[in-house]
This record gives sequence, C-alpha cells and structure tokens, in this order.
Amino acid sequence: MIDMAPYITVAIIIGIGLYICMFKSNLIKIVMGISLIESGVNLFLITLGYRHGAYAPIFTMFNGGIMTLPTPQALTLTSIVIGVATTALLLAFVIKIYRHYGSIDAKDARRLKG
Amino acid sequence: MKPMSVIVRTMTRSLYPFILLFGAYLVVHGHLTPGGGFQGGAVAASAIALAIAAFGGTKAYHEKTLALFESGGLLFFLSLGLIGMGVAFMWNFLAGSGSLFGDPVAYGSNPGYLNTAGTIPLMNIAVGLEVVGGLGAIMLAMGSYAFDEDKEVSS
Amino acid sequence: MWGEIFTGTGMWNAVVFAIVLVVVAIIVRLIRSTGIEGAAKREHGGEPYYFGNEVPESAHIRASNLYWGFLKTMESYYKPLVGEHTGNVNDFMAWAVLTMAGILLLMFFM
Amino acid sequence: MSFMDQLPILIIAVPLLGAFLTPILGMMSKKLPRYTSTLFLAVSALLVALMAFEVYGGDGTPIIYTLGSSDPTPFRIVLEIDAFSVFMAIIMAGVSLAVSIYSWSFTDKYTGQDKFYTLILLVVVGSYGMTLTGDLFNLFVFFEISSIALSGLVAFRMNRGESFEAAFKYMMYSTLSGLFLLFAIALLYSQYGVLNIALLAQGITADGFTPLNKVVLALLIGDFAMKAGAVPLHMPSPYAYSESPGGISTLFMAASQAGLYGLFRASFTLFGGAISSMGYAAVGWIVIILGVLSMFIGVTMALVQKDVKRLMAYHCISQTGYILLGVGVGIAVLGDATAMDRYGKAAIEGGLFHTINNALYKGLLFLTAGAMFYATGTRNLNEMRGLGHNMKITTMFFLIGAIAISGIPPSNGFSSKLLIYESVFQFNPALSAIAMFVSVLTLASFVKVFYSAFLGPKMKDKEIKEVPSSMIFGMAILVAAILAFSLFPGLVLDTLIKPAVEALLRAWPIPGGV
Repeated sequence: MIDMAPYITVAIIIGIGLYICMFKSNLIKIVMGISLIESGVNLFLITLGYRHGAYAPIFTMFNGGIMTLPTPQALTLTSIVIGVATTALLLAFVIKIYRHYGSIDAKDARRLKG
Repeated sequence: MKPMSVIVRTMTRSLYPFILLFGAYLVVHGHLTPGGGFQGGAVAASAIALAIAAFGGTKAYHEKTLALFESGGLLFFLSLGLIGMGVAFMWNFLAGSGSLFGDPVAYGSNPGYLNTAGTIPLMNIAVGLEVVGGLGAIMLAMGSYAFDEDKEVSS
Repeated sequence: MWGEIFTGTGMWNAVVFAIVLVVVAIIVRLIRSTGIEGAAKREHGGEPYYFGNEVPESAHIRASNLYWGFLKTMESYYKPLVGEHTGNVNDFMAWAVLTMAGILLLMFFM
Repeated sequence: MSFMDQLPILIIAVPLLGAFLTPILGMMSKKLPRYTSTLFLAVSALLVALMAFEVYGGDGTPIIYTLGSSDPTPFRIVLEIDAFSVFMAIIMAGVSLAVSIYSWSFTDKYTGQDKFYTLILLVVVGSYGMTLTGDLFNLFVFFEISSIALSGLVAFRMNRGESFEAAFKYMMYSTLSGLFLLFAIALLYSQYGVLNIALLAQGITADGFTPLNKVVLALLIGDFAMKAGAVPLHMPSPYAYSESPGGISTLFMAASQAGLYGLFRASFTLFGGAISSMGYAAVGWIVIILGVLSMFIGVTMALVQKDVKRLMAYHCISQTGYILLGVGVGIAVLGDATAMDRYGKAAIEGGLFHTINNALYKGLLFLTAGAMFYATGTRNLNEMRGLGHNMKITTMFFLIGAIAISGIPPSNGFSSKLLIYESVFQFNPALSAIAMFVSVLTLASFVKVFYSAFLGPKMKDKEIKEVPSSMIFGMAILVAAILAFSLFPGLVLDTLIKPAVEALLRAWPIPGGV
C-alpha cells in the first residue's frame, strides 16, 4: 500500500490541477493549475526511477549496491526547465492581459470568441 | 515601488556575492555533485531577483548584457557540440585527453576531482551563463511590469 | 506519366486536363474576337447596368450579409455551435479534458 | 565521418546557431537579422534537400545518427530519419523560407525584429527536431520549443491586448498537451525502460494492447490532435492564427503539421505492429471521427466569419480534417492486408499528399490575407472591397490558392482530394460524401471572401497599393510550387509520397541492432 502512495499523490495533484484549470476563473490561478499538473507529472517520472534503499546516482559517491535510475531524474530536470519557461511566459501574458484589459478574470479576457 | 527597509537592503548587499558564488559553485561542480548549469544559473539569477525586490527597481541591470550572456552561452554550448563533429555531434573530445578537464575518472568512492569529464563542465558553464541571462531577463521584464517603470523590456 | 495518378479505382491526368483547358481557352478567345473591337473601352462599356443610374455604394454586399438565407435556415445549427466558442479559457480546458476522456472511452469500448 | 553522415544533426544545429546569433547581430544593425536568418533558413533547407536525396535514394531503411558517439545504441540520443520524416521536414523548409522572405517588408513597421527572427528560427528548430528525432523524450522537448516560440510570435504585436489573449490561450493548450505527452512517455518508460521509438515499438508489438498501452495511445492521439488543432481540440487555434502577424500564420500552420507527424508516427511506427497484429480498428475510427468533425465544423464555422484570417484559420482546421480522414482510414485497415492493398495505401497517400498541398495553398492564402491586412490595415471583410483594382498580383495569387483549396481541377488540391474520396468511398461511402460536401462549402466561403474583398467599387477612404516586392516574392515561391504540383501530381506522388507511405508502414530498425 505504501508503495502506491506516490502514485495516489500524483493522481490527486493532477486532478486538482485539472479542476483548477476548468473551474477557477482567475488567470493566475489557472497558471497555478497548469504548474500543479506539471508537478504531478514530474513526481510521476521521479517515482518511476526510485528504488527502496538505493543510492543517489552520483558516480563519485558510489561504492557497490543498487542505484536509483538516473534517466528519469534527467528527464524530470529537463521538464522542470521547460516548465520554468512556460510558467514565466504564461505569467508575462497574464500581466500584459491585465495591462490591456484591466482584469485577470477569464470571463473578461474573451474578446476573441465565435 | 519603494525600496524595502534598510535591514533588507543591508542583508542583500552582504548576501549578494555569496549567492552568486554558490551559483558558480553549483555550475562548476555540475559533473561531480547534484547541480549543474541550470540549477547553478537559477541560484545566481535568484540573486538578481533579490536585488530587484530589495532595491525596488531594475535600473542596476542592463537588458543587453543579459541578452549577450544568453546568446553567448548558447553559442558556446553549440560550438562545443559542433567541435566534436569529427566523430559525432556533442562528442566528448576532451575526455581522457589529459588537457583541460581531461583527467580520467576514478572509480569507487572518492571526493571528486574537478579536472575530469571533458566537455561536460564546459557545457555546464555555458548553460549556467545562458540561464543567468535568460532568467535574469525574465526577472527584469517582470520587475519592470511590477514596478510600473516606463521602460518597456521586450524579452 | 508525370501528370497521372491512379487511385485504385480510377485515374486522373492533370496534364491532359490542362491541355484541354488551354484549347478551350483558345476557342473562347477566337469566339470573343468575332465581337466588336474595343466595346469595353467605350463610355460605360465595362460598367454594370443599373437601370441607367449610377451604381450606388450599397450595391456591394458586405461580407456579413452574404449567404443570409443559408445562415437564416441553418440558425438552429449555428446558434449552439457559435455559442460553444465562448473564448473562455476554462471552457477550453474543459473541452480538452472531455475530449481526452472521450478518446479514452472509445479506445476501451470500441 | 564525412559531411553527409553529419547531415541529420546539422539540419537541427544550423537554424539553432542562427537563432542564437540573431540577437547578437540585431545589436549591430536593425536590418541585419532579417537577411542572416533567411540565409540560415536557406542553408538548412539546402541540408534538408541533401538529406532527402540521401533518404529517397536509399533502400528505405532509416538513417540513424547517434549524438555523442560513433557507435549507435538505443540508450543514447538518437536521430532516426526515414522518408516520412524528411517529407515533413521538406514542408517546413519550403514554408519557412517563403515566410522569412515575406516578413522582410511586413516587419518594417515593428521594433524588435531580431527577436521576431530568433523565434521564427526556433519554431523551425522545433519542427525539424520533432520530425527527425528517434527518441520520444526528444520529441517532447522539441514539441515544447516549438510551442513556446510560437506563442511568443503570436504575442508579437504588443500594442494589442487581443494578441496576448490569443497567445495565452494557445500557450495554455499547448502546455496541457505537452504535459499529456510527457505523461504518456512516462507510462511507456515505466513499462519498457527505454525511450527509443524503435525499441518501444518492439516492446509494444510483443505486449499487444494492454490497458496501459491503450491509455498511452489515447493520450498520444489526444495531445498531437491538440497540437494539430483538430475539432474539438481546436478552440484556441483560430484566434492564435488570426492574431499572429502576417506570415506567422503560415509558419504556425506548418508547425501544427508537426503535430500530425507525431500522431501518424505514434499510430504507425510506435503502435502499428500492435494494431495490425490485433486487427484493432478503434484507433483508426477515433482518428476518422476527429477528422470528420474537424472537416465539417471547421468549414461551417468558416462560413460565418467576417475576420479574413480567422476564416482561413477555420479552413485550416477543416483541411486538417481531410488529412486525418485519409490517414485514419489507413490506420483502420492496418490489420487487413487485402483492404490495405485495395484502398488503404491510396488513402494514406491521399492524406500525406494533402498535407503538403495544404501547407502550400493554405500557406499562400494566409500570406495573401497578410497582404490584405498590410494594404488595408484591417482584417474585417466588411470594411474591405475592390482590392482587385489595385492589387492585381495578390488577387491572382488569392484566386490560385482559393481554386486549389476548393479542389477544383486541375489544381493539386483536386488530386489529393480525389485520392481521399475514392479510397474512403470503398471504406465507407458516407464519409466520402461528407468530404465532398465540405469541399463545396469551402468553395462557397472562398467565393464570399473573393467577392467581398476583391470585387466591387474601390475603397473611398484609403489609397490601396500593391504590397512590396519581397512579400510578392514570398507568395510567388508558394504559387510556383502549387502550379508544379498541380500539373505533375503523378511525379510528386511517385517520388515524394509513396516512399513516405512505405516508410510509415515499415517497422523501424533498432539502432545498433540490439
């Protein structure tokens, strides 16, 4: 059961993120929702490479025994970097939308429709 | 926005070089310990964020310098990859060569020797420069939005 | 050869069609050349006929008014369709999640 | 290693180098970036052409390039290039070159041109990377590079709030689809422990359709359909298309087709073995349903638009539907060898042929829409009329594009649509009938644009001039390609499309032959 805990956490985090994206109308909160989904996916990746009682994958500190998989950690790192870029860009857009529209409510930011 | 209190500003002044130093440490030791270009660069960029928040303005930084850091770092990274083209793109041509970062890697538990791993530390430095430039430019842009400065930062 | 494609049941040759098109164009040109020389260049020659009056601005129908009848007939189709494009980010996200769920359901139960 | 062996990575590295050099060059001179970036795009297009000769001239086995080492193993970063990859790269190469030349005069009025061209180069890098990579995680990284750069371009006109709104919405969608993609990749990695597409395909074929693999394929189809903008996942793309400046809409469309690349790669190379061994038609039907919905809803929404670029954006969605329909039929009969020979291959050929045709004529139409905006300063069709009096070349180009997109013979659009109609008719006549009906509606809506914008009396309040010659030249590149494709569809089909279809249907070899 305790082995399943990370996966349950992943499901909960992604679920909360999707809920925020669908039902919160504050644009900043929507960006936070996307960030939450991203954290959930990252946690999932990290969990995949984890082994109980294994060493961290650092070459110079390793002397026998099992190591956790380094690949998922590299993947997570890459996806965190991408996440920083997307979050920064989204927040910059929100700031600009606020400048032009005077509101960060999703119901107001809909001049483009139809 | 007004600058923050004198306590914050004094602490920022004294902490600023150490944050940069820690960032540089993370970058340079990227091939030995957890860390590397992005993490170190992000730490260094957090110093910029701290300064912007504490002194209430972005005037101390020039967008052009940061942009130069960004493209320069990436160009350095890419040229390292292109130099290895004799065998394959990104080929580690320095590893085991005995020159810069060219010592062979020791097996087993050891404190870690800086002069190993070939092009990887160089690439870490390149990425570190790029990340300081990129994140710094983001901080600058966001800071100038937040403080309502007339200067429009367009990156 | 170069212009031919075979679809499995039929074929199509673009070069032949283009040659036929050119031949037809030449024939049309020949027929047209039997007409009076320079008729279009005379006074009011190329202008549309509007009961002998000057053509008013409003003779050009604006884009929104084109296909009015079609759109009027199809109103019960268009109203919900255009209404669904709300422009609200929340709705976009909901559509994405719903479609993803739909694809999953189809994948499992079809 | 010789120069030819290094081609695959050079295709990605050259525009990347250009992207990082452009800001530095932009500090020196304002006009320098536009020429250097076009030069870099031209060089990479040349490299793509060389690559195409190599791949199409070979025996059909993909070219494998390993980064960082001379011996290929599937655990390194691997580029794996077959005819289909090169086919998509050719589309991007041609379109990006036309767009960059077109943008020379279009961006005259804007500041920050170095950033504009940097972003264009990054979009191109993303698309090339997506099409050339042999590694799923790299696919994700390039997917995100292209999405981020594209939304930056959509928000390029900073004086308008609408452009930020469109960019925000597009970015939200592409981020969500990127995360779904990452989740699918993580699910695959958890089962097989590798990221190489060829090795994964081997594992999936051996396992068949386990429930987890079904979830993975559903996620992959969903997020690539989001990138490609298929209904009902199309929501932000019409706004993003219409708000992006000038030629960027064309680039946007070419970059969206990288989403189609991912979709087809996932359903053929990655899951094709499992689909054909289990005779699993559901995947094909999902793609067909997405295609029919895109086709129909796209064109009906286009009919009621009055913003010329948004109208064309909805047509873009509708044309994507044709591609999905054609290839979807191919996926649906993947397990049935006789049906595959009788009409399945023709359907996939039609779909891929339509992909390149769509890139050409839709790209041309977006460029003419940009020219209309450049001349009149508005995108509202209600405020335009009589442009044909002064913009004769643009009018002619628009007509060529409109004829091609409506599938009037002898245009290239007709050739590919004919392939789709006839092959789909044998699969299911009703789908073919819908496709033809949509074609009629397409013609109707382009007649509307042609009538309201180009015909009629001259505009009184504005002096309309023909657009500058670099814009004309950019459009002329695409027009020349359309005319060539119209006259010689058989040649294009035999040399370009058929090897790509064969490559799609064939399993990838594992790097290093493990």
